[in-house]
Amino acid sequence: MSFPLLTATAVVPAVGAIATAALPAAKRTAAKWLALLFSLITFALALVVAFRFDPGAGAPFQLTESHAWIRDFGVRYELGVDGIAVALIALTTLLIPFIILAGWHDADPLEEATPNRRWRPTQGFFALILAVEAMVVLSFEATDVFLFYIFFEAMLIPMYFLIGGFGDRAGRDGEEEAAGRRSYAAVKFLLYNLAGGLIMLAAVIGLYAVTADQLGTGTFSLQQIVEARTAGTLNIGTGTERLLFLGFFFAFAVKAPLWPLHTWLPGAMGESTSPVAVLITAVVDKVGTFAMLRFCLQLFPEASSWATPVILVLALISIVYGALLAVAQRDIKRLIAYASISHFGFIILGIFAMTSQGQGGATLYMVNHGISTAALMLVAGFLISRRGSRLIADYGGVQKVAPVLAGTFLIGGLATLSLPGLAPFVSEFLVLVGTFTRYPVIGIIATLGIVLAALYVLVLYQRTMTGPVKAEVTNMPDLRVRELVVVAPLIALLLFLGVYPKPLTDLVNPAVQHTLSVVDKKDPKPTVQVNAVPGEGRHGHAANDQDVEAAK
Amino acid sequence: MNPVYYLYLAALLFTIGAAGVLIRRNAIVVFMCIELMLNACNLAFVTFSRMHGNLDGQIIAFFTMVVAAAEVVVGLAIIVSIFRTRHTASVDDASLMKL
Amino acid sequence: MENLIALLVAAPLVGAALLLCGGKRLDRTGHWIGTLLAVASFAVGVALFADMLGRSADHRAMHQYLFSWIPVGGFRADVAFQLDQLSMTFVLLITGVGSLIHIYSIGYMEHDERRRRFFGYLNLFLAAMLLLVLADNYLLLYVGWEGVGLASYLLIGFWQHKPSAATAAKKAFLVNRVGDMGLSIAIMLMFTTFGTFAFGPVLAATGATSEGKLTAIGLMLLLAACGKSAQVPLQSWLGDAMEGPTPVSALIHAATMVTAGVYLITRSGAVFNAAPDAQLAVVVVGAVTLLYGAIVGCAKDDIKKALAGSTMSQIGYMVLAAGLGPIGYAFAIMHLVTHGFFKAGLFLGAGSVMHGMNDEVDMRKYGGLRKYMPVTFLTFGLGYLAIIGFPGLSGFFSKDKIIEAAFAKGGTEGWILGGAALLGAAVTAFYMTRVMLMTFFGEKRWDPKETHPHESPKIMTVPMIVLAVGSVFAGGLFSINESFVTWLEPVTSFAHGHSPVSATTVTASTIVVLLLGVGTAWLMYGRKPVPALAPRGSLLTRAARRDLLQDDFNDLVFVRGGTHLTTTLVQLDRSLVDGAVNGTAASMGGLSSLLRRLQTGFVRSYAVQMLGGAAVLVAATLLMRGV
Amino acid sequence: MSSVASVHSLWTVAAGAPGKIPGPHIEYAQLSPTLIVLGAAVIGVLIEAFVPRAARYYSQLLLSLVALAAAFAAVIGLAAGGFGSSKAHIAAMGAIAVDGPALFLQGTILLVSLIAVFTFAERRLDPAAHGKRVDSFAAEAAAVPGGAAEQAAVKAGFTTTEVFPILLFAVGGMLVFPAANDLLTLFVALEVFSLPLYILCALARRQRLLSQEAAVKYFLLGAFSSAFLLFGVALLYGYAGTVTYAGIAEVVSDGAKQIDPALAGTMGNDALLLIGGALVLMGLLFKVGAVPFHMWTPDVYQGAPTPVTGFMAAATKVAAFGALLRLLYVVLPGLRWDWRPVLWGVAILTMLGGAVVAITQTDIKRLLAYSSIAHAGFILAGVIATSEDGVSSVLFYLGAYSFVTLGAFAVVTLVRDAGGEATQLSKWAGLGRRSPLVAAVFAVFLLAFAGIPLTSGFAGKFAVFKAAAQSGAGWLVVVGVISSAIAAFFYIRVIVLMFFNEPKADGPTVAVPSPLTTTAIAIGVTATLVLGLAPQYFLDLAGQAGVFVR
Repeated sequence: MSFPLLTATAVVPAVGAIATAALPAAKRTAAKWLALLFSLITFALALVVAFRFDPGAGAPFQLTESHAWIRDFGVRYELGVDGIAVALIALTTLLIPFIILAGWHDADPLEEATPNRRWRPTQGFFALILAVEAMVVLSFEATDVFLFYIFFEAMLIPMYFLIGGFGDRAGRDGEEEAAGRRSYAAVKFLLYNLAGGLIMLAAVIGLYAVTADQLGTGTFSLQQIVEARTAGTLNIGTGTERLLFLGFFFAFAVKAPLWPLHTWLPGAMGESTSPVAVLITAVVDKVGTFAMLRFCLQLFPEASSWATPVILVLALISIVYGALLAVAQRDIKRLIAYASISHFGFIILGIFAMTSQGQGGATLYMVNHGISTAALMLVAGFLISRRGSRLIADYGGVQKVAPVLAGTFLIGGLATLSLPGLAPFVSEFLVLVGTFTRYPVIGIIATLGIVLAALYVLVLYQRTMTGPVKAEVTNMPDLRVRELVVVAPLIALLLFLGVYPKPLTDLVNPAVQHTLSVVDKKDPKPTVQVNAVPGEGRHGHAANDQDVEAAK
Repeated sequence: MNPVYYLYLAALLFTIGAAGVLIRRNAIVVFMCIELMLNACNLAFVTFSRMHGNLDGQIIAFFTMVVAAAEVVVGLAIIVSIFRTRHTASVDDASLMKL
Repeated sequence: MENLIALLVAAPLVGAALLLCGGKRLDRTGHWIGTLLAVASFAVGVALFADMLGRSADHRAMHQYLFSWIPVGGFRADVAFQLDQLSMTFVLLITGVGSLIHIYSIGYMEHDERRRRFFGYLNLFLAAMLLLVLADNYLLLYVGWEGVGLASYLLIGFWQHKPSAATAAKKAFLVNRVGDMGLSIAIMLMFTTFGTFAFGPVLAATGATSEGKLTAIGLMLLLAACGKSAQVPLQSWLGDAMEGPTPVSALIHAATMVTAGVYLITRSGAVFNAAPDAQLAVVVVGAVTLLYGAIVGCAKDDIKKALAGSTMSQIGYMVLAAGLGPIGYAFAIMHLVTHGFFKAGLFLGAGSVMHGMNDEVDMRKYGGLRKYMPVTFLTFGLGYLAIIGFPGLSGFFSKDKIIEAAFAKGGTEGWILGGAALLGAAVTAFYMTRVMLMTFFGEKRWDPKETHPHESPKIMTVPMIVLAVGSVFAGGLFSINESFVTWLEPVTSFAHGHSPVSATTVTASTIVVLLLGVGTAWLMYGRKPVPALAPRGSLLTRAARRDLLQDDFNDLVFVRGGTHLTTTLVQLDRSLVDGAVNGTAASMGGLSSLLRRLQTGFVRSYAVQMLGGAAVLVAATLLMRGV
Repeated sequence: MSSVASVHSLWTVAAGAPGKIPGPHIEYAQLSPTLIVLGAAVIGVLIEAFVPRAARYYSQLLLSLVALAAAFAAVIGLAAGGFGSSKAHIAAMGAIAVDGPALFLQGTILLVSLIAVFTFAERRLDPAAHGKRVDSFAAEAAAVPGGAAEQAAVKAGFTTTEVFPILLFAVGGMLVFPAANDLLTLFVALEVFSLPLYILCALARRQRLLSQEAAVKYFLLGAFSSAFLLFGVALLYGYAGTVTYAGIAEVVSDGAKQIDPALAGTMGNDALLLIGGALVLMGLLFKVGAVPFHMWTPDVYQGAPTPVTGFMAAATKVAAFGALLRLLYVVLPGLRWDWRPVLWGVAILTMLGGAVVAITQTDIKRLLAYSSIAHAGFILAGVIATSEDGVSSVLFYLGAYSFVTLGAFAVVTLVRDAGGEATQLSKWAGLGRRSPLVAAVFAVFLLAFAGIPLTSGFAGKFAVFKAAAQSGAGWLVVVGVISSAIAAFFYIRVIVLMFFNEPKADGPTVAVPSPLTTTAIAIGVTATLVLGLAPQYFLDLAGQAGVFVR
């Protein structure tokens, strides 16, 4: 039994959360640094995981840990990662330090607030962020359905406090008003997701009942169930499987969020501070799409392909609908939220296209969308914090007074509209191709998304950054060092992954192939067989052949 | 004469008692109705005991009486105390807590 | 040698990175760095060209594989370059003209405090454009394709404080995005059909593919081309794009970027050759646009807008030629190159005029400028002669060939296309003469007190002169025993068209229509003085001033309709989708306060309910048994 | 069935030859938990009679703690002695079962009561009256509130130390209730623990009117329901000719075979059986507070002194569900197909009803009352499973739930304003700002109620739903999760109130409790978290205790 790397990756932030929360009220700055330190350690650990992980190895899950936990429920503490999980863990642990840095002052008590020895919002803020990180990481690592479910649900609570407890300063109508809207958004978020989770609970229990009924002992171990399936010892009746699938999918679709279950997202992202908004859309929501890929598809292959048409249509609606609503938004953050809905549509589309391009693209999309939204949202947050308003109409000509801010904002935006050369393009195009190969019409309609994306991003940029300088923004400071430290690496990453995504694809491909093999789907073959490529470079083949191997 | 009639009587008494509980306002009367129900039960016990030819029923009847007596003690205590505070024994007046 | 190819792209890319991230400390040297790297890229291009000439015709294509870009399953996109004669031509044009315009801009942007960024953008554009023409597969081409789009977006909106500029930039990007949709769909089609989208295999495999698929691919490519090359119906952005600084208009919106569409079609020749329907669509688009652009060009008083119109129509010629297939590709490219010279020259001239007239663009406020800025006048004049196809100058050779080829299409089609091309030539002659007269001849219509027209500095005039030289001789040079055609043939293949009318007749008629056009223009603008305020003008004129109501149409359909759609959707989202959720919650609350009523607080009512419950319980149990 | 035989022989002998009655054979050791508690209760009464006032509080407190601890030790001893599993059998001539479920429930009840005693004995919360520390019970229950007599009593510093023996009596009854193995014992035990509770309800120091009203309602309805239960017992007796579970079960299982024709009318008459069974069932459902027999719950929970409420909410449920389980599993297994559908209905009504009505509550105690109703519904889902898993899941749930409840009500006692406890929800606004710790603790309890993972509430809920699902009650589970979703709504509402609303200027203060309440709450929290994080050990306990002796 080697060093439990995966557990450590989750335990460190958890410990960090406790440590941060324990600091006395006066030690605010210390708390911030402590939180940052722990998040960095976590990231380091995640990197170790990434390096220790070997994409080539045959086993679907690596670095596995397995201990007995609740025998009566057939629950084991089973951790393990495949390429997809590794990528997402890396993303999560990478983003958290930036989120913490970006939110450095978001939880400082208001100046006029009376000092209260007991009430320690700052400590709470950072502790909660770390708590969320721990749970998210665990839910990426869990290979036991029940274990996953536990953290999938539990992470709602700290998220809920983050959304409801902390928001942008001031705003047009006073603090009281804002607090009201905040807690409304928070409650909506929680109830929405809780409802989803509870429906899923029913399905989880159902799954146990089925396994217990057919395997003698009920189990939640993903691998066991998949193996039992392939071995034929376990076959869930069609009706049951579909019900269970729907139970699972509903929860994930709420989390993702998929139209028409999306209405909690704009509120939650709009009312919370932008780092928290990033946490929601870039980190927490990814658990939903990730779970579709890992649990929905692998546990219920038949049901998945049964539901595919409907889901694809919903995803398509999300793409177009989200984009159109984004165009109409007057509030920067809500606009980004609707953009995210559109993007999640793409991710889900890719997952259920059931092609290696689609799912590989979807996975890349999760990572890239995380980074790009983080970049855009955080810069937007900096902008908002300067002016104290989220309304697009309140800005104009910022680019003249704060060129760097405007520049980073533009790059974030360009990433959001997935400009070639930036990371999101790779994933979006893969998703489109992957969908197109199997469902041409849907693929074509989905490409509308790229036009609409350009529309809402450029309109946003034009209205806020260009044109004559508005009076209120004339003496708006440009990005500070801390803020640059947050944004620059993200942008660099966007560029790098846009030009050289191979490390990521190599990481993800085997996992995707495994998923597809479980679902028993093959990529459609091209209609025309092209023989040896004349024009292409000789070095090319060596590199490409192994990809062909990977494809098999 | 057929012991079953006693059962019918018991049932009748029980019903009367129950009806009384529903109809009467005065706590004391309500309480007496409950006692009536208990006694109906006793009657049933004794009858069945007779029919089965074993004594269990009769023994139970004694137990029931004892319990009823205890109930009276507690019940009256409560009713009296609330009567002293509110100067009324109507159960309908005791309806501060609702919804 | 072929390992140098990457350098072509790398040089300007490095420049862009340096200038955009370098910060203030590069403000004073920035423009030199930018120019230097552009020139460097040009030098590399020349070197490669020399090397290429050294080889035999069919071993000239070079290929450089850098790394595997996106490998996912059967999907393999590489970052690899392919430099054949076609690409080479473009590389020289882009880097050459590009370098010249860099130099010109040093002078033109001298007083702009954001000059460093301007050069950064220019370099970025060069890099993207070179990537576009060097890519060895469609996906990488797509990257360059959008890259130039981005650069053009940034440069059109360079003066962002002007709302008009910002809007124009946004419009350009959006319209292009529509085209990009076409390109991406085309790539997807290729992937599903061939399992790859590298030029080599795809173009090789066209024979084995159903015509329907190829037609689809062709049409999608055409859509892309329309977007980028401002062809009908996606031409609306080019006019507004003139909001950008004039060098930008010269480089991007005249010489290079807007011709990318022609490159795409020529490059995908194999596809179009096998898909006649697609080809027909191409020629139709070309013909329509060349007339459209010409007509618009006649009505504009803004010198740059007039030139923009002419750009459209000239590219229309190229597209038309490219649509004609093997008989046209070479000429399309040839006209593209010559056009690159004279149109760039014209724009730089216009820029120099504006430079001297403190940025006045309305030609009605010019007049008689020839003695104030002789060099500009001379270079502009040569460009003018070239574009109207004055015998012996570049335009003459290239355009004439296209008209011939158009007739050579044969049948009614041939007559229609040829006629359109001829008509276009006439109109071109008309509006260019109009520009010429209004700008440099007649009496001055500007107020000498405010404006002091003067010749531009050397750094601006030298590039103009070079371009002028190009626009004079390039055409002739290319046509000496069809050197250009033979040069391109290995890539584009070439077939002699058999035109129903002899070449000499065509040439003669072109010259005739040319004289007609010039004559009318002189009658209208040369003889009688030009009113400083535009007359109301005929219905056609007024329509032409508004780009033949194109924008009004877009505005009505897309902008208004779109806004309406989105706003209604927002309503629906709130009332319907979210309403359903909140409704459930509310109804729960209602139900709750309803059920609360049962809790009356009266013991007796409780007792009643209990009794009822008991009754139900008993009844249910009995029913279960059916007793 | 030895017990039946013995009983019968007893009666026949008695009928035959008087004077030669063999003394009944009682296994005192195995009944020791009950005996200890009841004995202590009697001593408590004597203390009230003979020990001077000043010393009563401490002596009573000591006595109760020792007694309960000893009883608990006895239970452990019995369990260790294997009476939970191998040596499980029926003691006291067939009257009382000593088996796994009985011992488990008795253990739980004893622990709960132990903690309850802590909260009963709390004397730091209410401001001292005339320099004397006072607890939450009336100075002199008999005195008219606000009357001269009461003022005198308060001045004299009287306190109702009788609560301790009364509590012990109730506990005694509760210990017997789930172990009762014949209907008579069941009825007697029911009354033995109900009557003391009626009294306890009336003893609040503040808001006597509500307290007394609660007592009256509870008493009248309780008596009413027990009358029904008794009638049911009578009918069952008529059906089987005996009241021992085993006896009835026998008659139920192999119908009416070897019975003399004379009794054909009654013996084995299914109508009697069904009606009787239904009525007994109703009596028990009343105690667990299941819809439609739940109306007393909110009023009584609200009116009773909060420590008593906590005790009732926790212990009564445990005892009542224990009895319900035994009745259904031992007496009526043969009738499963009759009562299961009925209970289905009841469970669904209870889950939904409790959850829905709770949404609009404005008083924290009432809110918790309705939540307890909803939870009764969840537990019923486990009861319906009719499998060993079902039993153990219910046992586990009861254990988990009772600690959460006690803790929650203990916290409620801390939040006070001028008028005593501030149970108005609106007054709890911004509590999280004032005293984050208390608010956080309460939040933990609420989350446990809501069944959020990593709390005991989730483990329990999962256990019962799992059992239900495995026994084919899938749709019940679906209803269950839906109602927990509804329930989540109002738990969250309280959390919002505490953390996201600005504290009101005249808001309540959080009293600093003595170690007594502190320990109570601490135990509650620990239990909640431990059973949430590592439930396996306790699941094993419950699992081993899953078999009823027949």
